[in-house]
Amino acid sequence: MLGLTRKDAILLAIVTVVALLAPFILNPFPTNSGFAQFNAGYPDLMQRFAIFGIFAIGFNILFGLTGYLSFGHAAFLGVGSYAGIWMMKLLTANIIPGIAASIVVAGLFALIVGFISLRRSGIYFAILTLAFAQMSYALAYSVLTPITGGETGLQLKLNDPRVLDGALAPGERAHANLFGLDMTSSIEMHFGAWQFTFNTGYYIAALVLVLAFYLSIRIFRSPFGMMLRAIKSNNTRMTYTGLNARPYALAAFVISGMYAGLAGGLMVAMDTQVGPERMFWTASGEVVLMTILGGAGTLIGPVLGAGLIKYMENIISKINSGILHEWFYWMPDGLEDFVITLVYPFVGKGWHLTLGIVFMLVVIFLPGGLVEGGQRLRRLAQGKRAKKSATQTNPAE
Amino acid sequence: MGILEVKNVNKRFGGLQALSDVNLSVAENTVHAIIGPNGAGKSTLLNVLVGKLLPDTGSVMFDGQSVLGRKPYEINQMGISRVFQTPEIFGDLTVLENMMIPIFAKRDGAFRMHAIESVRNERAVVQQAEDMLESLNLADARHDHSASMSRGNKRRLEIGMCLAQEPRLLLLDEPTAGMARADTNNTIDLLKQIKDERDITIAIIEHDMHVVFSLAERITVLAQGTPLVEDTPDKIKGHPKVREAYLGETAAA
Amino acid sequence: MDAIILQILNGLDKGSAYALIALGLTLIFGTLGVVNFAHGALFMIGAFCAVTVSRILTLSYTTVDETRTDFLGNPMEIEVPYIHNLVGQSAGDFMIDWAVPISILFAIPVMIAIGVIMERGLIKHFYKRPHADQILVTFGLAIVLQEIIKFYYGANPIPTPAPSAFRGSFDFGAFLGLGANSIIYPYWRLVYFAFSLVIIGGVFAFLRYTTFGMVVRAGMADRETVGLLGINIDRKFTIMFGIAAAVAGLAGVMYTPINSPNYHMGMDFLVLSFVVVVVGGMGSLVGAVLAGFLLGILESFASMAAVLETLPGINQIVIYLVAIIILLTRPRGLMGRKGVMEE
Amino acid sequence: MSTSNFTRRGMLKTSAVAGAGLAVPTIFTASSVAAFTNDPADQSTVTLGFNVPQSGPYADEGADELRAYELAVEHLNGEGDGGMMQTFSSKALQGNGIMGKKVEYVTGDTQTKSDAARATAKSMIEKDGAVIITGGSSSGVAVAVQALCQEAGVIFMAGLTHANDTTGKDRKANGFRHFFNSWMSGAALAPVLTKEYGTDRKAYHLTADYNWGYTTEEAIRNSTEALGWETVNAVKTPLTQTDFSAYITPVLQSDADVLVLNHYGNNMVNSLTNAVQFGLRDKMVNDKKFEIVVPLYSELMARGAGAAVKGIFGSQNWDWKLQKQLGDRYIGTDAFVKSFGEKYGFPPSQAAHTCYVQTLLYADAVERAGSFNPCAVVEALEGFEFDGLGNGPTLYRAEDHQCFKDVVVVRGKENPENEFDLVEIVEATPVDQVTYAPDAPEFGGADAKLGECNAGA
Repeated sequence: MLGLTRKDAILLAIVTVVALLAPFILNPFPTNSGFAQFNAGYPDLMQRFAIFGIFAIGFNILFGLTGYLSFGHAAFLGVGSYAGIWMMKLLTANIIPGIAASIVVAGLFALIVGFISLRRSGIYFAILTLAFAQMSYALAYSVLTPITGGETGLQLKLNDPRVLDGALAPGERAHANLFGLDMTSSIEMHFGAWQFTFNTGYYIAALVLVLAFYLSIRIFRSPFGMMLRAIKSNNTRMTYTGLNARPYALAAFVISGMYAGLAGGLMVAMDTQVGPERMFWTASGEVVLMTILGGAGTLIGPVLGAGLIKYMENIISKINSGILHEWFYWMPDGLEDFVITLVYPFVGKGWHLTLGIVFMLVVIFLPGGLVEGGQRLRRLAQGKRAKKSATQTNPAE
Repeated sequence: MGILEVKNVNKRFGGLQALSDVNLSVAENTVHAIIGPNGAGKSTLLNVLVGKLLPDTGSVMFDGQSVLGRKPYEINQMGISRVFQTPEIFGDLTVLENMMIPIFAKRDGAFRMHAIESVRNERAVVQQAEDMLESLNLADARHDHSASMSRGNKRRLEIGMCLAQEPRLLLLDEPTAGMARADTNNTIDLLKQIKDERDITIAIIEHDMHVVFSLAERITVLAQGTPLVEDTPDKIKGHPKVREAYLGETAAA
Repeated sequence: MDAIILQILNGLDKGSAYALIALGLTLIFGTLGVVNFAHGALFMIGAFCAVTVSRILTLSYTTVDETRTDFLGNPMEIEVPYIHNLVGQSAGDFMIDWAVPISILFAIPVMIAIGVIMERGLIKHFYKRPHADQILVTFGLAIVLQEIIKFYYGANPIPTPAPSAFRGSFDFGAFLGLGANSIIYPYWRLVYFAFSLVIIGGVFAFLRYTTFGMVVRAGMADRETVGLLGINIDRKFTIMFGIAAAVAGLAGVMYTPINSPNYHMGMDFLVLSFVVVVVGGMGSLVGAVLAGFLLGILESFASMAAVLETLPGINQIVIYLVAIIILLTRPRGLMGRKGVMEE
Repeated sequence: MSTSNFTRRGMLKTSAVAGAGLAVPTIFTASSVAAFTNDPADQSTVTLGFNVPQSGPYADEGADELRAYELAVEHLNGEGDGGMMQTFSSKALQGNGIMGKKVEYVTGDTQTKSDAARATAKSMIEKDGAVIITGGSSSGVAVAVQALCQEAGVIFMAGLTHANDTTGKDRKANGFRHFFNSWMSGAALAPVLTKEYGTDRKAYHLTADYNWGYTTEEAIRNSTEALGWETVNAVKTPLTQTDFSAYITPVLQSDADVLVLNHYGNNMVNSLTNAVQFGLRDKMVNDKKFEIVVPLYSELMARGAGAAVKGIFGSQNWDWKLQKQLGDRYIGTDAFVKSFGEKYGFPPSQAAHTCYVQTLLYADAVERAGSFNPCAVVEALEGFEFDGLGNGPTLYRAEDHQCFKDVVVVRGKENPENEFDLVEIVEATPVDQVTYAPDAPEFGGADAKLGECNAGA
């Protein structure tokens, strides 16, 4: 089906179904219950899951397949965002030209950076990419302020030209849209105590995620993908088999840069604002962590890693002492305070601590990332029968 | 006029004259062995042939074309394949995938974007790879990780990968080094089979005289960066200079 | 002329901080092959050793002074450090004043212990794992260490001044006969520079002239062979990790009077020290030190107003630009060894 | 902390769920029922979103803002001593929540990054049903979140943001700033500086290389040059700089006799510490004592810089000693300091003050408008004149949603009595002196438009 093996088709189908049903799946708790805090099914976070999923999928095409560790991929995301918002300011608030420009500009930038950085390998390559990204960040924050808006970034303004769009009616603002379909518009559904939100922007992002995921499966399974894995596995043999590794690696670099640009373009399409800290090295580090956390070189791992980190950032960080008191109100006062004292350092402003601990636990106990966790669960469920087939699993699953 | 012509090649590393005035001619469709004591310059010569090193002076012609200044992958694409002392294979890939890569390289050249169509749909390539594995008796292992194979099988796979490119010249760098006797014999048999079945020139660098005398039609003895003698195996066996320079040393060692 | 000399001084000073951190980082890279993202956190913990010592020395009990009132109008509470009762007021005040140098004594055992625990408890299990896993685990550890410090000390910088004896400036101008006040430089920065030279020299001498150091250097070159000789290289590497941690920690302790420490100062330095190590060349201690000073000096020159007028924003990017140029012209940095961290 | 502040919501809500039972799914778009985003009409509570930095360099400032918000919520709900509600000139607030609805709140971590701040603000709006977002500790975040609130149709009450742009070229109808700005700092500081240091001074600026730095440098330059000072040099420093020695030493060699540090946060702590280390304060240039000026002061930064702040001039939005030292024009200050100090044990920072005041102002505007509708709130706040919130008589100007009030000029105290007593008040510059035209060129000129208020939905 769709040129995929049965196994890949099933994976794609699962991703598609999960993406379509995300508003339900991510909102398992009734709106009024104490657990509603853990609901993630609101438009912004769902959009972020999809966008960072795309970013990580693209990064994995470079890192997971070729083993080249780029520490500057956020630069492509940022450049894509700037290109996108300028299209939306100059041309039209329709997101199509913006996203197209994001991909193209990020791809071109990746071509330049990749062409130079790929002259070196290993840690030297990583530092070269890091240097380019840090320069982009520093310049965007300061001397490029006329183009980037500096610290305060760029947003849509009432007096932007938008030459393709008609004049705005008084009181009207420019909305990011797809042929009139407003990204921010939502339909809400109430079902008993539950509430579900279906957001246009999210579904567009989800559609792009599914397409991006599908494309990445095709790349993984293609001769090109095989060549990329060959680079990672043995560069010497690659060379002495008559293959020029550099253009393969560069192609992978540019493709992953374009994925990053796509993610950046979607970010401004969903939320019409861009600032330079999107390119800071910690943002580049984040996508590295997402990919490793989920499982580098696996198809679904990076998406899971992206989801986990964004979930922690947006959900755990919002649990404050007030919410803890609500949760544990039923305990005797002394015990309640004790439990809260124990839990408090790990939530709210302590969410970074929890994140750090999760990183360490995953890498210590699940060397292959979250995907390995899933595999272990499946093996556990299948019992001994799976033992035999486990040795024969496809390496690029 | 041989398929490989090395003329007046010199290479210095600082104070060490690694190759001095090397002349070598390998005739088409023969097995030509290059032997010599440690430090004789065998590896340096090999690295010059595959483009890893550039000689200071001299010329290296393959089938009438110079290989000097070309990158290793370009030289490979001209028809020279190399087997390494320790098998260089794609350890993270399956045996079948290992075999498909040189077939793609032969078909598509040094770089081509085939990023969409699945490898499985490249039926001709898959078939050819399967056949090759069949002929190497590796078909049963086709879905295994190649890193998990025995050393002997890795060697077979590597030689098979080189053959899959249908090279005109196959360079072997001590192909049986560190191998058990049985594996060595298997490798000799494999190489004999290749020699018999294909139109191919083989140049082999080897320490193991058993291997050399089982396979070679001509032998060049290298000592201190210079070819000492070149002749048939029978003549080499009794050559006094060789005894002195090479076999003598082996006896002493 | 004065301006140039001053910027070289600035560069040496900044460079000594970079070099000290990079030295420990490259020891760990070179000996253990581990990408240690927690190294910046070790620097930060060193700095907080100084904060802790100064807190301990100023640990106080309160007495109430009825004659004065605090901001809410309640009677004023006066804090008296316990150390006054312990060693007398003047000796106590002297110790409080000298808190930073005193912290060195405290920081060495603490940092070595932290390093050894880290290596034995965590890093050891990651020697054979891919660099990606090392990055994830050490990054996680760095976050955890940072958050622990933030939990106890807050996010705001904490002033930790130098002993009052070192608070002034040295007049190089008068010293060199260039005119008084033309080149003055703070004493503490000179102390920091001298201190880093001592530490760097000490580490080099240790590696060069002790058998321990020789084994470690051999291990850096070829771990397996040294292992074959029957030498317990693992134990040596553990100690080496402890030393690297101590070097980073001491760099942190002495840095506190220059800039008030805060919990994320390690992350601020981490990226730069990685750049320094790589520009110096993987596996080369001399390279790391050299690159530290080189980048420090270049950064200082790039921030001169005259330079900025012709090349606006160059101070923002100079280090990265130089890193790119060096890595493109010299494939393995200034003095890198072949095959280290190139895969 | 007492648990009584918090609804036993878990219990109440379980029963609500039981009552709803297995209702048939109802599908509707928000616009068909509500006139504006997150209308709390059918709820007994109203949710405010407190979006402050909880990680990164401004985490402590964020923590102080959060303390103030929690205090404000207590007071709005009629708990505690009521703080500034007793002194506030508008008497619309009754201590029974806002329009009878109990005030609840959600918190988020901006990380001082626009992306993260917008993400948490959006989650508050989309998930938690917040009707207002408030807080923050930098102008980048304030501008980003303000634009978001404009699009989403909720009110934004800025926390600490000092760049002109927030109510200048980036002003928005749904956004309001109580804090003062760069221009006001310049206007307030320049006369004091010339009075203290004379009109014949040569200034050297070090400026953080981003928007806030630019506007602050411009403001101080223009206002000091107008009074006779000369600017000999202005050098931009990277935001990520930690050691400023390379920028300080050229100052020593110029003929400048004043150093202006247009820095904030760690930049300011480090540059000031470095400047003092290099002995600038002990220097005599042009027969005058060398001086250092820090246009925007914060108590937390002053604490971070330690002894280095002694004698350094700067400006503040507010200080906890205002009423004690300058009298009852600044009524409200003591009431606020008292309730804050009794709850937390130390005096509030100016960031805490502005956040507390913003919360009260919002609640009061809702009461006066009789609606949570953002457009009604905007109308109630525009041109609103009030007093009793610690800054003296204040105006929320209609044209740009900037508060106009006295600016406090302070100086680092030579002999602080405790760790919170870091600055002494030099004067409170009267509001007239720091007022500018809404279309001033520094504030985007005639192009800067608030646009129409957006009620969302």
